[in-house]
Amino acid sequence: MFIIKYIKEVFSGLKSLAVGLRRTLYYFTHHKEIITEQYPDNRETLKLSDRFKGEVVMLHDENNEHACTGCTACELACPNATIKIITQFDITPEGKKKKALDKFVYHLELCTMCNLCIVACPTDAIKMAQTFEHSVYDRSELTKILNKPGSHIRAGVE
Amino acid sequence: MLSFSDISKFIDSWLRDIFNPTWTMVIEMMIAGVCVIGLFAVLGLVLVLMERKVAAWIQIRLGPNRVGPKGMLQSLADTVKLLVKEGMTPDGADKFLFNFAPFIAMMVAMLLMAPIAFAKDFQLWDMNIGVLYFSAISSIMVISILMAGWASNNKYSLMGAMRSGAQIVSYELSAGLSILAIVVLSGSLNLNDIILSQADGWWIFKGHIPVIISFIIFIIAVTAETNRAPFDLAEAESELTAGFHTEYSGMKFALFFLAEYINVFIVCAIGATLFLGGWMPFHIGHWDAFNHVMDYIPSSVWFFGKTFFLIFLIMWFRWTFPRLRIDQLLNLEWRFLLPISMFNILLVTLMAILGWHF
Amino acid sequence: MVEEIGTTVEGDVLINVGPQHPATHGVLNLLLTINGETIKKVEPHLGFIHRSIEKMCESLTYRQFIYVTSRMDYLSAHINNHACALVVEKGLQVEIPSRAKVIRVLMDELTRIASHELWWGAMAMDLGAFTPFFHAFRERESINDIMEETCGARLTMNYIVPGGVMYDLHPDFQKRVKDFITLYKLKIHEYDEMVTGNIIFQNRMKGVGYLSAEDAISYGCTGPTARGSGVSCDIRKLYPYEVYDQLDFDEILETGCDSFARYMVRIREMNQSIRIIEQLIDTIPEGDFQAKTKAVLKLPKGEFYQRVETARGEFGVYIVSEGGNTPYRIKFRSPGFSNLSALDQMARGSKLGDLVAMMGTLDLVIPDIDR
Amino acid sequence: MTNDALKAKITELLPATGFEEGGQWLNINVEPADWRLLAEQLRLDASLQFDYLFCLTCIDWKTHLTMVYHLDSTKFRHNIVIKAKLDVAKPAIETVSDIWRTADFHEREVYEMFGVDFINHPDLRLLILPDGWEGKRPMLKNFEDPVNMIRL
Repeated sequence: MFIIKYIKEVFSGLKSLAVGLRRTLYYFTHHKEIITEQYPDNRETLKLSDRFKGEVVMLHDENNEHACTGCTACELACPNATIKIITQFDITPEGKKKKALDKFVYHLELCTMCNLCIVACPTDAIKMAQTFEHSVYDRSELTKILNKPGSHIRAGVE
Repeated sequence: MLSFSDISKFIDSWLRDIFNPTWTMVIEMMIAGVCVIGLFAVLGLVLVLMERKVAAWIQIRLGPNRVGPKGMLQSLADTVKLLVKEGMTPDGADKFLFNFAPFIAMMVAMLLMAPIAFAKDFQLWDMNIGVLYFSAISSIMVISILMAGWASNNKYSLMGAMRSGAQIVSYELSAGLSILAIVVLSGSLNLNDIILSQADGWWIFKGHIPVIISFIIFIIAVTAETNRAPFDLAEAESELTAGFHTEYSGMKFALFFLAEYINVFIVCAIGATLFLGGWMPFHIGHWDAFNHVMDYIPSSVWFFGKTFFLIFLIMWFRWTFPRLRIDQLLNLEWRFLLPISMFNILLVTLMAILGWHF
Repeated sequence: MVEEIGTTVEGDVLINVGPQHPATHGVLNLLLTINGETIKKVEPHLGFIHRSIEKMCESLTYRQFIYVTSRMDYLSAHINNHACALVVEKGLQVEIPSRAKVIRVLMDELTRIASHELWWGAMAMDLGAFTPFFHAFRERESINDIMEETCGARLTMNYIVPGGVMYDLHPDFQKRVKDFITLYKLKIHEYDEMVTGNIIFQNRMKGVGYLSAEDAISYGCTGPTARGSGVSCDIRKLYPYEVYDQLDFDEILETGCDSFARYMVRIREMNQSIRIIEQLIDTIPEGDFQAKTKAVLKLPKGEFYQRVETARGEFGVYIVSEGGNTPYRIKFRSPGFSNLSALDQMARGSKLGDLVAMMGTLDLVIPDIDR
Repeated sequence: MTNDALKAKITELLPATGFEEGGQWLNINVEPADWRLLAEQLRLDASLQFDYLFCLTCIDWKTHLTMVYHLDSTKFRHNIVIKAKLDVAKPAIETVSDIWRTADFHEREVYEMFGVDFINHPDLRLLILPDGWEGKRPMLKNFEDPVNMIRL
C-alpha cells in the first residue's frame, strides 16, 4: 500500500507540473498573446482617456481670452498649495477698478492630480490635460504660469 | 562535404608540414584554447539572449528588441556594461578568495569542455573515461560557490553557499546514477563509444523504460546541480537577495553569470550525448532513404540542435515553476530521486547482464 | 540596538530582511533571528515610509483629506476613499443618491480584484515563479484602464468624494466592465494551472504560517488573513454599508489556518467580487451621482467611526470633530498594521523560505502599515 | 446584546462608570486605574466576550489625553468604546497587550506618538519613528518641528 501511495504521489506531482508546463508552452508559442506596449514608438496611436488627469491647464480661446476671474477658489481647494493666484486691479472701460488675474502660478511638482481645483472652479476656467510626459532637466521648469501672456478675461464671465 | 573534422585534419596536416610534432602540439593546443574561449563568449551571449527571449515569450512580453536587429546585440551591450562597471570588494571580505572564486567557476566550466564531442571526430580530448571526468570535474563547481559565499563576509552569501553545498552534494548522487544507467547499457565510459553505440537509435528512443526514467532524473538533477530554478536556492533572490553572489559586481559577477550558462550548456551537451545520441543523426530502422537524408545534415547541427533543445527544456522549467524550499529540495532528492534511480540502476544492470537490451 | 533584545544562543544569526530586499515589496525591515535556516524570531521595524498622514489630515479640510488616504493602501485606494467619504457623510447626515452608492460599490469591487491580482502575481514571484506576475498584470491592466477612463487615474483616483462620486460614469463603463468579466472568466483557470495546482507551490504553502482562529482574533487580523483561519470578519456582511446588504455574495471562509488557506480565500474572493459586479452592472440606477453638499463641509462636534472592508481587511476611519472644517483628530485603523503584528507568531520555528510565503499571503502594503 | 443590557452588565462589573450615548456605539468612561480590571472582565465574561480590539488610539485634548479603545465581540457582534482620561504631563495606563495581542503594536505606536507610558508592556520601544525620537511626542497638538513639518 505504501508503494502504491508513493507512486501515486509521484505521478500526481508530475501531472500538476506538466499542466503548468503546457500553459507556459502555449504562451511561448502563441505570440499574438503578447501585450507589450512599445511606449515611445506608439505615441501616435496611444490614446489616453479624455478624463485622464495629467496636469492643470487654463483654457484660452482664439482671442487669447480665458475665463479665470482670480477668485482663488482653486487655491483654497488645493490640499498641497499647488496653485498660487496673483491678482491685480484692472481699469474697466467705465473707469472702475476691478480685480483681475495677473498670474496663475501652478506648481506641477507639488500637484497630486486630485481634481479638486477643477471641481471648485466656478467658471470652468481650468481643466485637466491629458499630457503625461512631464520630465524636465530643471525643477524650476515645473513651476508654470498658466495664463498666456497678454491674455484677458473673456467678456461676460463674472 | 566540409565538416569540422575535415577542417581540424587539414589544420593538423598543414601544421605538421611546417613544424615538428612538439610545436604542432603546442600550436594546436593554443588554437584549441582560443576556440574554447571564443565559444565561451559566443555561447554566453547566445544563451543569455535565448533565456531572455524564452522568458519574455512565456511572460507575454517581447523581450529585448532595441539593441541591434530584433535585440540580437542586447547581451553584447550588457557585457560591455558589465566590463566597464566597477568591481567592488567589500570591506572585511577575504580579498584573495573573493577575487579568486569567479575564476574557479570559469575554470571548471572550461575544463568541462574537454570531453564533449561537438561533431563527428571533433573533440578536444577523446579520453576513455569521459563520463567519469565530467562527473568529477563538475563537482568542483561547488567549491567556487562556497568560496564566494564564505569570502563575501555577508550572511546572505554564506547561507546561499551553504544551501548550494548541501544541494550539489546530494544531487550529484542521482545525476551520477542516471548517467551510470547509460554507461551500463553501452558498456563504456568513453563518450565517443557511447555515441557510436547509439548508431541504430538513440538510447531514449530504444524503448527502454529505465532509460526514460533516468533521463527524467538526469534533467532534474542537472537543473539542481547548475543552480537553476526551481532549484536556485543558492541565489533565491526573494529570500537571500542574490545568494552567494550578493556582493559581486561588474566583471566578477559576469564571470559567475557566464559560468552558470556555460554549465547549463555543458550538462545539456552531456545529456544530449548520453541520451540523444550526441552528433548521431536520427535514424529509423530500415528506412534507408530517410536515414540518408538525415545523414546529409551535418553532425554539428545535430549536436547543437539536441543540446539547445535540452537547454530550452531547462529554461522552460525556470520560467514555469516556483522555487522549492531547502528541506523540500533535499526531501525530493533523498525520498524520491535517489530511491528511484537506485531501483532504476538495478533494473538496467539486470537488463545488461541478461542481455535483454539491443 | 539589537543585542539586548531576546536571548541569542551560540549559532544564532541576526539578519536584516529589508528595507531594501526583493521580498518585502517596499521599505519594510524585518529583523530576523535565525539559527541555520530556522527562524527563531521576527521583529518588524516600521516607519521607513511613515508620512504621519494622521497629523497631516488635521490641517486639511474634509474635502481635501480624502486624496491623502489613496496614498496609504494604494492598492485599495478607492476603498480608503470610500471609508473617508462615508465617515464624513455620517457626520453631515447626508443621504447620497442610489446611483452613487452603486457606482461606489462597483469601484470597490473592481479595486478588490485588481488588488488581489497584483497580490497573486507578487506572491508567486516571491516564491520564485516569475511568469504569473506578468499574467496577473494583463487582467489588472484592463481594470486600470477602466479606472483611468472613468476616474482619470490608474492608481490614486480620488474619485469618491463626500456626497457621492466626483463625476458620472464614463459612457463606455458598462461595456468595458463586461469585457473585463469575459477576459477574467477566460483566464482565471490559468491561475489554477500555473500556481494553485502546482505541487511545488502547494508544498510551499500548506502547513506554513499557522495562525489559529483565536490568535487571529487576538492579533486583530482581518480580511483574508483572518478568514483563512475561519474567522468570520467580512465587514461587508457583518456591518453592511452602501448596498452590500441587498447583494448576494458569500463570505469566503477557509479553515486551513495556513498560507494556502489564505491564498485560497483571496482567489475565491475574486470570484465573489465578479459576482457582485455582475449583479450591479446592468442595474445601475439612473439619477444624480452626487448629493447636494455645501462648499465648505463642517462636521458637528462628536466622534465618527466607519469600518469598511478593503482588499487587505478591515479599514477604520475614526474622526474626532470639534465642529470646524478640519478634523481635530483622525485615526486610520489600517489592516496591514494588525496583520503584520501576527507575523512573529506565525513565523517562529519555520524555515527562511517560508517567511516569504507568509509575507506573501499577509499581502502587506507598506504605506498602509506605516501611514 | 443591546446597549442597555451592556450598560447594566458593565455597571454590575464596575459600578463607578460613566456612560455616554448618542454616538454610534456605547461609550464608557473609566478611570485609568480601573481599566485593567475592567478589560480582563470584558474579555473573559461569558456574556460579553469582547475578544477583538479593532482600534486603539489616543486623542490630545491639550488639557488631557484620552485613550480610546474600540471593542468588538466576534461572537455576539456588539461593540463598545472605552475612554480613559490621562494626565497630559505624565500619561500612564496599564497595558492590555496580554489580553488583546494586537494592542502590542498599537500601544507602541501610541507610546511614541503621544508619549503614553503603558505600564507592564513587555516591549515598549519605538516602532515607527527612528532612533532619537524618544520622548518627542510628535502627535501632540503643541509639537513643533521646523525641519520636518511644512505649514501650508
